[in-house]
Formats: sequence, C-alpha cells, structure tokens
Amino acid sequence: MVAESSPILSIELNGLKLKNPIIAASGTFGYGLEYVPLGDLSKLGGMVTKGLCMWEEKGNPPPRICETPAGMLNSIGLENIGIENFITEKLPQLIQYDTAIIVNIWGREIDDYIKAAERLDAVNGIAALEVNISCPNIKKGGLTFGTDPSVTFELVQQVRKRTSLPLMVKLTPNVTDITLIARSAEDAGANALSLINTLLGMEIDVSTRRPSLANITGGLSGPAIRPVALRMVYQTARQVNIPIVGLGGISSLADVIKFLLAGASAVQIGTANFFDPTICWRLVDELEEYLRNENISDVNQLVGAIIEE
Amino acid sequence: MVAESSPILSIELNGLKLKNPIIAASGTFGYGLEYVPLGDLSKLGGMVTKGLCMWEEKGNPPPRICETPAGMLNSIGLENIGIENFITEKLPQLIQYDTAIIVNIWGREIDDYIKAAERLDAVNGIAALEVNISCPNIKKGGLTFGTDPSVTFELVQQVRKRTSLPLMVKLTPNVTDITLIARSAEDAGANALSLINTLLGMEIDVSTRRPSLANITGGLSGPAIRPVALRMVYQTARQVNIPIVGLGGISSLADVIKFLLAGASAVQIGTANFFDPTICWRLVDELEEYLRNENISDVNQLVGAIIEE
Amino acid sequence: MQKQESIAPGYWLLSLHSPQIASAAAPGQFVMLKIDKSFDPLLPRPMSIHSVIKEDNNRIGFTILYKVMGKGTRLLSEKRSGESLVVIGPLGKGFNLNHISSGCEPIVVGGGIGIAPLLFLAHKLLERGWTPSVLLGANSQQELLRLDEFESSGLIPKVSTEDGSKGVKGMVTDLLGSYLEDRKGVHGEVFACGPSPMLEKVASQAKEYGLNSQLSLEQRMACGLGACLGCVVRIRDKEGSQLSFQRVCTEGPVFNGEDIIW
Amino acid sequence: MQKQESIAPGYWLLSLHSPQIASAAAPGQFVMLKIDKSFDPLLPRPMSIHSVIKEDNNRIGFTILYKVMGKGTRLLSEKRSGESLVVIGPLGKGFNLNHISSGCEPIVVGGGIGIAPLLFLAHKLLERGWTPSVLLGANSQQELLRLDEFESSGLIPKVSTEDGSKGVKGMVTDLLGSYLEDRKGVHGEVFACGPSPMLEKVASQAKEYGLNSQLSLEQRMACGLGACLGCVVRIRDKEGSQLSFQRVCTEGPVFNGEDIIW
Ligand SMILES: Cc1cc2nc3c(=O)[nH]c(=O)nc-3n(C[C@H](O)[C@H](O)[C@H](O)COP(=O)(O)OP(=O)(O)OC[C@H]3O[C@@H](n4cnc5c(N)ncnc54)[C@H](O)[C@@H]3O)c2cc1C
Ligand SMILES: Cc1cc2nc3c(=O)[nH]c(=O)nc-3n(C[C@H](O)[C@H](O)[C@H](O)COP(=O)(O)OP(=O)(O)OC[C@H]3O[C@@H](n4cnc5c(N)ncnc54)[C@H](O)[C@@H]3O)c2cc1C
Ligand SMILES: Cc1cc2nc3c(=O)[nH]c(=O)nc-3n(C[C@H](O)[C@H](O)[C@H](O)COP(=O)(O)O)c2cc1C
Ligand SMILES: Cc1cc2nc3c(=O)[nH]c(=O)nc-3n(C[C@H](O)[C@H](O)[C@H](O)COP(=O)(O)O)c2cc1C
Ligand code: FES
Ligand code: FES
Repeated sequence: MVAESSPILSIELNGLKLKNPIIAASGTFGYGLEYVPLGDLSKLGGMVTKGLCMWEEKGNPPPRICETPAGMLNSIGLENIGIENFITEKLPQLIQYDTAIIVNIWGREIDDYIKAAERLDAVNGIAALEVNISCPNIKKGGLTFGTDPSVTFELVQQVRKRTSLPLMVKLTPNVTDITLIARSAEDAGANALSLINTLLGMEIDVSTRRPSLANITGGLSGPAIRPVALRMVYQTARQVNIPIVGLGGISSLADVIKFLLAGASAVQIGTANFFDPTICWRLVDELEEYLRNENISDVNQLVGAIIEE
Repeated sequence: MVAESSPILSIELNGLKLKNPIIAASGTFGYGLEYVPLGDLSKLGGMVTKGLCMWEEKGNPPPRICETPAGMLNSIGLENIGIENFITEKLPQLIQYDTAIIVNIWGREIDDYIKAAERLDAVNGIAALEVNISCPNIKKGGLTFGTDPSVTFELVQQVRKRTSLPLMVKLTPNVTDITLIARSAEDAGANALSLINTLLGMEIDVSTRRPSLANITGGLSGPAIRPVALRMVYQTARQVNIPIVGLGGISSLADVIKFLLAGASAVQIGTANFFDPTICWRLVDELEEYLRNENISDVNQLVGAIIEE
Repeated sequence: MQKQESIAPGYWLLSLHSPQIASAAAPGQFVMLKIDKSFDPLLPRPMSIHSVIKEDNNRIGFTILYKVMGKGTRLLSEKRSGESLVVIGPLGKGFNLNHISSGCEPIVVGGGIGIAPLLFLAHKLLERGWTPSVLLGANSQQELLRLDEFESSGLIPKVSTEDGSKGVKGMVTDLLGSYLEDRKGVHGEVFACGPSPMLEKVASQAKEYGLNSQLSLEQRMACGLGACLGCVVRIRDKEGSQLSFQRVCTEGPVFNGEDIIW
Repeated sequence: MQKQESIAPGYWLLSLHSPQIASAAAPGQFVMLKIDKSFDPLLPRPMSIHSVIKEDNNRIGFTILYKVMGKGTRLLSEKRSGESLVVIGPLGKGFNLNHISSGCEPIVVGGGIGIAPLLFLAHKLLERGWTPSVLLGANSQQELLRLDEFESSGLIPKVSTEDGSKGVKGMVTDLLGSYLEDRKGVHGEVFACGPSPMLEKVASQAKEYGLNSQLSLEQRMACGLGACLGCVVRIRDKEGSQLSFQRVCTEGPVFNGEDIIW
C-alpha cells in the first residue's frame, strides 16, 4: 500500500509551529544569510541565529576551533553583532524567507536576558526565542546558569515575564542530572526545551605544549557527542511534559529519526552544517521520503516511538 | 646534544611505584591473561583488572556493546568472576609478571566496597586498589556514588580504613563539577585519582526502533570522549594535591603526552586495546623514544608542563 | 591483502597473506580485522575464515567471504590489493570434530552469508574422511555463493532460494526438514551458520530428529580476545537450566544448539 | 577528481574538474574540501586555488597544490583519480588588483607551500598587463616547487633556500630585503603567502620601504562561509588602533599587511 497523500511533516512546539522538524542550530548557521547561496531558507523548519546579546561582543581571541575525533572544539566566546544590529541589518533580509526565525539570546547576568527578551518581544518576524543558559553567570562567580536548577528557574521565569514569544530553553549537558534542570525550566514557563549544548572539552598541541584553543577549554560538538545527546533527550522526554528539540551530532536521516524516537519533536543540525553544508535541505527531503516509504502519515507518530521491552 | 643515559620512565603515585606510566584500563584488558599472547605484561607500568566484587556477577543481557562515531557504548553490567575466583584462578598466574596489578573494585552499597577492600588487603601481589565509584548505589535509589561529594567522601573513608593498599579512586565524568568529587576523595584519604570513567550515552537502531543496547543506556568510551577527559584531568590537577591517572580515549603517544602535560602522572589505555591490541606495549617504547629525542631525562618533567600565557 | 573480488553484487572475496594465521586456523574460527587506520569505524570486525590458501602444500594465507552490511564492510570493499590490513587471529573455538565418529554423517547447513565458515569446514571434513551433506539456502540464485568450490571438492550441495530462482523454493530449513525426514534415525551431526532465526530452527529440527547440532553464532564484538565481555550470548549452564552468559569470541562462536537460549 | 601527482616528497598537485568553481575563481580565493565521507577527519580543509585548468579557452577545472601536514592531507594524498570529492568554493576575498595602477610593480613573495595561491596570481597579473617580480623561498631545492610553471609564463623567479641548495642561501625575506634595498622608492605592491613569521617580516619590510602589502593568512576553519566565526585573526579597526576580529574565510584570506596585529 502506498500512501497517496504527502506525509505530514509539520510539528507544533507548544506555541511554535514549524513546517518540518529540521532546524539549523545556533552558532553553526551564522545569521542564516551566510547559507543563502546554498539553499532556500524557506524550505527549512526553522533556523536559530548565532547567540545574541544586548551589546556587540568581540568574543575570544584565536585560535578558536580545533578538530577532535569525530568532533570539534570551539571557543568562539559568543561573538555577535548585538541585538540592535541584528534587527536592523539581518532581520529585514531574513524575514523574506518563510521559515521560523528563532533568536538565540544570552547574557552575563539575568538582567541581560531580561533586556534581550524585552527588546525582541515587540519585533516583527521573530518566531521564538531560544534562551541559552550555558553561559557563565558573572554574579555567581562564573558558574554556568544552567547547571543550577534554582538559577535556571529564576532566569527562565524572569524572561517569561518579559515576552509573549514562545521560549525554548537550551540546556547544557555539563550537569549531573539534566532532568532536574529541564523540570526547573518547565516549571518556570518554558514552552519547549532544546538539548544539548556543547560538552566542555580541551585539546593540547603536543608540539607547542600549549592548549589548542586560546581560551584553553571549549565546547565539544559533532558526531562524537551524539550518544550523550541522545541519552539526555531520552531521559528528559520522560520527565517533562513540554516538547523537546534534540540536537548534538546529528549528521544523517538515521540520526534525525533516532532523536525523534527518543522523544524529540524536532531536531537541530549544528556541526554537520560545516562538513556537509547542504545537509539541512537534504534532511527535509529525506525525511519526507522516509515517511512515505515507511507508510507513516505524520512525522509526529515517530516522536517517542522507541520500542522497549 | 644526545642524552647518553636512558630517560627515567618510572613514576610514583603517592605510594604506588610504576616502572612506566602506561597502565591498561579496567574492563578493557580482561584479567590481563587474555592479552598474554600479545605481549609481555612485565613491560607495562601496570594493569587494572576488570571490576570485581564480592560475588560472581552475571552482568547485563546482550547486546552489550555498540559502535558510535569514534567511540563505543558498553553496558557489560560489571560481569565478573568475583574476588574469590580472581584470587584463586587468575592472580597466581598474574603475579608471575613484574607489573603493578591494580584491582578494580565496586559494589552496590558501601558495605560491598568495605568487604572487597578487607578481603584484598591481605592478598599478596596486589599493588593497589582502584575504587570504581561510578556504580549505582542501591541504598540511595540508584544514584551513582561518585556524583555526590559526601557519598564519595564516606565511601572512600570507609574503604581507606580497611586497607593499607594504595587507593586510586576512579571518578565518573557524569557530574557538574568533577573537582568537587575529586577533593572529597582526596580529603577521605585517596592516594591517587583516576579519571575518567565512561560518559553515559545511548544509541537506537532505527531499523528496529529499539535501543542498541539491551540495557538501553551505556558508557561511552574511546577517542570521541578524549577532549572531555583531558579537560577534566586539567581541571582536577589544579584542585588536588594527589597524583592523577588520566584516561579516556587515549590512542597514541601524542595523546599520552597531552594527558601528562595536562597534569596526569600516568595514563590508562582503555578502548584503544580493542582496535589496536598491542598499543600498550608500543606506547612504552614510543614514550621512551620521545623522551630521548626531546632530551627529557625524566618523564615526570612532562607532568603538568602545559604552557599557558 | 593480496586481492579482493566481488563474487556477486554486495558480496566480496578477500584474500590475505598470512602463513601464521593460515597454519593455525581451524574451521569455524575467525579473525578480527581493523578496516582502516581512522577512528571511524573504530572497532575491528569479526570475519570467519572462509578457506585457506596453499602454496606447495603450505598454508600461506586465507580468504574471507563477506557481505556489505554497513559502514565497515562498505569501506573494506573499497580497499584494493596491496593495502595492508591489521588482522588478528585465528580466534575462538571452531567446529568440534573430535567427538564425531567415522560412521557419523555430517550435515552442513548454510543460510546466506552463513556459508562463509562452511567451505573450510567441508574441506576439513573431506580431509578427515567424511563426506558431508551440504544444504545451502539464499534469497536468490545470485546470492547462492561459492557453489563451484563445493562442487570442485566433489560435494553436491542441495540448494534452496526464497524466490525459487534456483533449487527448491523456500528456506534452507525446509531443505533440512525434508532431508532429516527422509533419513529418520540417521546417525549424524548438524553444522550450521546463518541468520539467527534460521539457526534457532535448525537447533529445534536437529533436536527433533535426535541429532546434535553445532551452530556458529554472531554477536557484536570489540576485542575478540575474551577481554571486554561484550559479545556474550545466553547459554544454558552445565546444570542445564540456569542461564549463563558466554562469550562468542572465546567460548564460541560455535555452540551446541541445545545449549543456546534463544 | 581528475588526477593527482606527487611533485616532490610530501607535496601533491591535485586536479579537479569543476567549471563552476573554475570560472568564478579569482587569485587568492580558496575552496573547502571534504576529504572523506567518514567522521575522521571531520571538517573540510581550506585549500587555495593554485591554477585554473582551461580547455578551448574555457575554465573547466582547477588545481590545488598542497603539502602533507597531518591526517587530512595524508588521507587526501592517498586518493586516486576517479574518486569524487566534495568541494565548495570559490570562497573568500582574493588579492585586490583593482586599486593598483598600471605603473605599479607587483612583487610576489612566496615561502614554502605559500606559493600555492601565487601561480594563479602571477597568471592574472600577466593577463592584466603587469610583469610581477617573483621571489620564492623554501627549505631546500626539492621544496622549491613549480618553478617551471612560473618560467613557462615568462617569469624568472628569484629563489632562496635555507640550506643553500639552490639560489641564495637564506630566507625569502632576505631576498625581499635586498630586492627592496636595490630599488628604493619603487612604486610597487607586495603580494605574499607563507608561514606566519615570514608574513610578519614581509609586512614590516614593505612598510619600511613605503609599499602596501597584501598577505594571505591561514587559520583553522570549520565552515569557510563566515558562519562559525572560528577563523578570525586580529585586525586593526578602521580607526586604526582598536582590535577587531575578522574572519579569514570572509574578510580574508588576504589582508593588508598594515592592518594585521601579529
Ligand atoms: C564470529 C563472527 C564471524 C563472522 N563472519 C562473517 C563472515 O565471514 N562474513 C560476513 O560477511 N560477516 C561475518 N560476520 C558478521 C560481520 O562481522 C558483520 O556483518 C560486520 O561486522 C558488519 O560491519 P559493518 O561495519 O559493515 O556494519 P555495521 O554498520 O557495524 O552494522 C550493520 C548491521 O550489522 C549488525 N552487526 C554489526 N556487527 C555485527 C556482528 N559482529 N555480528 C552481528 N551483527 C553485526 C549491526 O547491528 C547492524 O545492524 C561475522 C560475525 C561474527 C561475530
Ligand atoms: C585560506 C587557506 C588556504 C590554504 N591553502 C593551502 C594550500 O593551497 N595548500 C596547502 O598545502 N595548505 C593550504 N592551507 C593549509 C591547509 O588547510 C592545512 O595544512 C590543512 O588543513 C592541514 O590539514 P591536515 O588534516 O593535514 O592537518 P591537521 O592534522 O589538521 O593539522 C596539522 C597541523 O596543521 C595545522 N593546521 C590545520 N589546519 C590548518 C589551517 N586551516 N590553517 C593553518 N594551519 C592549520 C594544525 O594546527 C596542525 O599543527 C590553507 C589554509 C587556509 C586557511
Ligand atoms: C562554532 C559553534 C558555535 C556555537 N555557538 C552557539 C551559540 O552562539 N549559542 C548556542 O546556544 N549554541 C551554540 N553552539 C552550540 C550548537 O548550537 C549545538 O548546541 C552544539 O554544537 C551541539 O550540536 P552539534 O553537535 O550538532 O553541533 C555553537 C556550536 C558551534 C560548533
Ligand atoms: C567494555 C568496557 C568495560 C569496562 N569495564 C570497566 C570496569 O569494570 N570498571 C571500571 O572502572 N571501568 C570500566 N570501563 C571504563 C574504562 O576503564 C575507562 O574508564 C573508559 O572506557 C574510558 O577510557 P577509554 O576511552 O580509554 O576506554 C570499561 C570500559 C569498557 C569500554
Ligand atoms: S569480543 Fe570482547 S569478549 Fe568477546
Ligand atoms: S571558517 Fe567559519 S567563519 Fe570562517
């Protein structure tokens, strides 16, 4: 039996509707415009901007990246053009595309997040905010916001009050129990969760005896971390009632399906954009084809459909 | 200038002397005897046994392993022949080799560790105990011992009281701040620390929609995790005063040197034994050659010798 | 690596030079083959010894017959002669021929790529004076491999294909069923390799007709040396009822059909 | 991938078919080349366009000249013609020839593998009517690459080797030093590529003699598209003193020597 009608690819993330579950991940897709020569942004479920803050951030000194086995480390240091410049220089071009533009925001203290949320709330063309809570909190001695459930709760709650945009809270994997943080974010009013951000790692150049990154440590991403990401998505999906967007090392259709089966309603593609720059577009086609071949009428039927004895 | 005398390879781990810093890691070298056909155990700095407990443990049902990008997952479930069988069946053969035999112990509750330590204390030919605190604590609802500083402290202190053997406490990386756990273990009397154990991960077989491991989740090891391990060794070395044994993805001489530079006094080779079964022996030779070429008279000069601005 | 040829779409025959492995090898044993220096794929792959290569009566190498399944075997199939591969072996316990008497009739049963270890076994049985019955099954005629080699050894395999393109239409276990039914009471021993559902069926068929079966099992492996405990299967204890986990790489890959818990 | 040949120990010349990239390419631009399907190595490697390949006056492909440095380039050197590679490009801003007047004397300076983008540049300069001076340096005669190609375009490179095996014994910056000293006051522009210490020296030499310099920099890259912000170098702001980070892949790889903060 061959399905006559096209399978349904669209998904709903508790207030954020996407035409398909394929989203380009923050920091790996620039401000979107960098990828315009490679494909039509309107085909994608969505895209997340590079992490933005209320000021122009220079970021860390180079070298900022280095390759590791099946992965890479980065310590960009959240360089960005600032929310104002984004709104005036990038957004007008971006909104010409029919895709969900998700703005990733961050700060050094809760007040930075609040200001960012307030500023973006009124802006036309933004589909949702992704709140990156994997940054060091200068008020708490550099401890990452997202490693403490109560700090997470407070941060999300404050941001929640400032905006009616859907909030996707992006969790860090560098914690003992990610489900605790996930529940705090849920309780504080997050619409959805995205996980995972990078694992903290390090590399040393033996010939110079120096760290390979000027910043010494950096974030590990790419296929190497996929098993950790998949486990965290699986665990978290069992502990929260809001939708989950899975990411971490996704580089093929099979990977996309693994994350859906584990409980993600959508996925983000990060590092794979670097070594396979047209992957996001291809995944949309491949997913549709897969659903057709498997006679699945709606992609939502895959979400959480892992089989356990 | 060429060094005339051989470089010094031996190291001292606070009570445990090794002829060189290359140690085969627990669970990846069986009981040592499996690797006898491949090389002379007497050449190695040491070897750690498969994790042993006071009973014969059957372990988890198969499938128990699966490959991931530059890594693998395992959920062996700590299958082992039990300490008594080890002492009678394996140890007599092992002690014929002039290498440090380090026994890895674990339990489901603190009492299991205590009994293991007491039983092994008197046994001839054991160089040290490696205390694996990455197991779920049934008394604490399955929470891993090594994710809580106070549980770590209590466990190590109890074991410390039962044995005069050097204690190497093996830390889990699945924590928010590994240095806190490290300091607890140090305060409780550990002679040395070994890190890292595996990262918790998961894989799904898309064709069957089932987890690839019968146990659903498993431990990620191999080159993929090396940047995380190196970072943790680096961070921990700055927070404790006892020696550190570094492991996690080490698969080449360059990797060994990275861990030494980051602050490890010795290293363990795990997953690499599977895809390069003679690596431990080769690393001993390569390390000596490296020291000679670089005109380094003593391997200890590399320990912590990372250059930072 | 001496040479490699595709013998059917997706099936390859690889010849490796190694007097050490070849001279120590017994049928049913395998090697661990690291396909590439890179970390992707990371682990070596277990592959049965398909036949030994002789020169002037000395064993100088061996062959591997494999099917492209995933990343590792695809990469292997892209290797060309002259490249060197890291291989350790022979590993595991092969088929046990010691306890079978000269009057016994060996029945060799292969499904799909499961014939890989069986050619070497057939050769060994012939060498030791038995003439085994050989039953081979595959999806289609194209995937019925190496019939010539069995025939040139003087054996006439009975064959089945699921699509009926050659031999009996059906499964190799159908062949075995009628074979055993035809010779009720025969004093024989079944040697089989193939997919797990087939082996389960073979075990029960052999048991039904009172024959012992030796089955070559597969499991994912990391070390191949008995060290990682990753490759276990469920086996009945000596006592007969208790479950124990045994290593395919060390206690196997060949197990008694009766002992296996499916 | 059309063909690949070793032109000196450790140095390879790779020819790729791609009318699109070839026809859009300008000297100093580069491509991102994914060496292998596998995840190890993971990231594509940046490689300068060394020359364009023409057929009947149409640009149908281009070459890459590279040195084996690590895992990626070693693997690339093992690829053989017929295999296909994923390449995106041309990327980055190349050398800027728009502002230089016809009376200007281009001085092209290459150190080691740094000559990679310079042959294409020399060709372009000739095409536009300039006859550049070409200064090339390497460790030894063996590593002085592609002299023939410069010569067959009618250029006579001055050369230096560190071991003195060919040309002047010393560094290419020594050559440049005497060259500039010989023609004090010349109206020229320096185009250079090579290791970072060499480029720093070239920048200060050019400045000393009042010339502008355009230097092609290297940095590790992930995307090559300006998206990851991984490849930045320290550049002086327009204001002249403030530090800014600029992307080698997008604002570069060619920067003005005076703007670079070493
Ligand atoms: C003792 C032994 C002998 C073998 N002999 C042969 C042989 O002679 N010829 C041959 O073609 N194959 C043989 N196999 C199976 C062979 O090892 C696998 O097909 C191969 O490892 C698949 O590797 P891959 O990278 O191509 O596939 P992967 O991409 O790793 O996997 C593809 C599929 O194969 C499954 N698989 C992977 N490894 C194994 C394994 N070790 N056992 C069972 N399933 C696995 C995976 O779960 C997956 O579903 C043997 C296996 C064992 C255990
Ligand atoms: C714009 C640009 C153009 C280039 N053009 C050429 C060219 O035409 N021919 C050529 O031979 N090389 C060129 N390179 C350098 C080339 O990209 C590196 O040599 C290559 O990436 C090394 O890869 P690998 O895997 O062999 O080495 P790796 O194992 O990755 O590294 C080996 C060593 O090279 C260093 N390295 C790695 N990548 C880079 C990089 N992108 N830039 C600088 N150092 C690096 C590493 O830090 C390490 O010390 C260019 C680089 C850039 C940025
Ligand atoms: C170069 C780079 C820059 C990144 N920048 C950001 C960022 O600005 N904000 C953010 O939330 N995540 C950032 N990330 C994290 C990714 O969005 C993603 O969470 C992570 O890389 C894991 O996914 P992957 O393995 O698919 O890349 C960055 C990742 C990379 C590699
Ligand atoms: C198959 C397997 C079994 C293991 N068994 C044990 C064990 O019994 N006890 C233990 O402390 N660690 C065990 N480990 C963890 C390793 O000793 C090591 O900490 C981890 O694999 C990381 O190092 P690697 O990347 O070099 O393998 C095991 C690892 C693997 C892969
Ligand atoms: S594969 Fe490691 S024990 Fe069998
Ligand atoms: S390589 Fe990504 S911005 Fe330059």
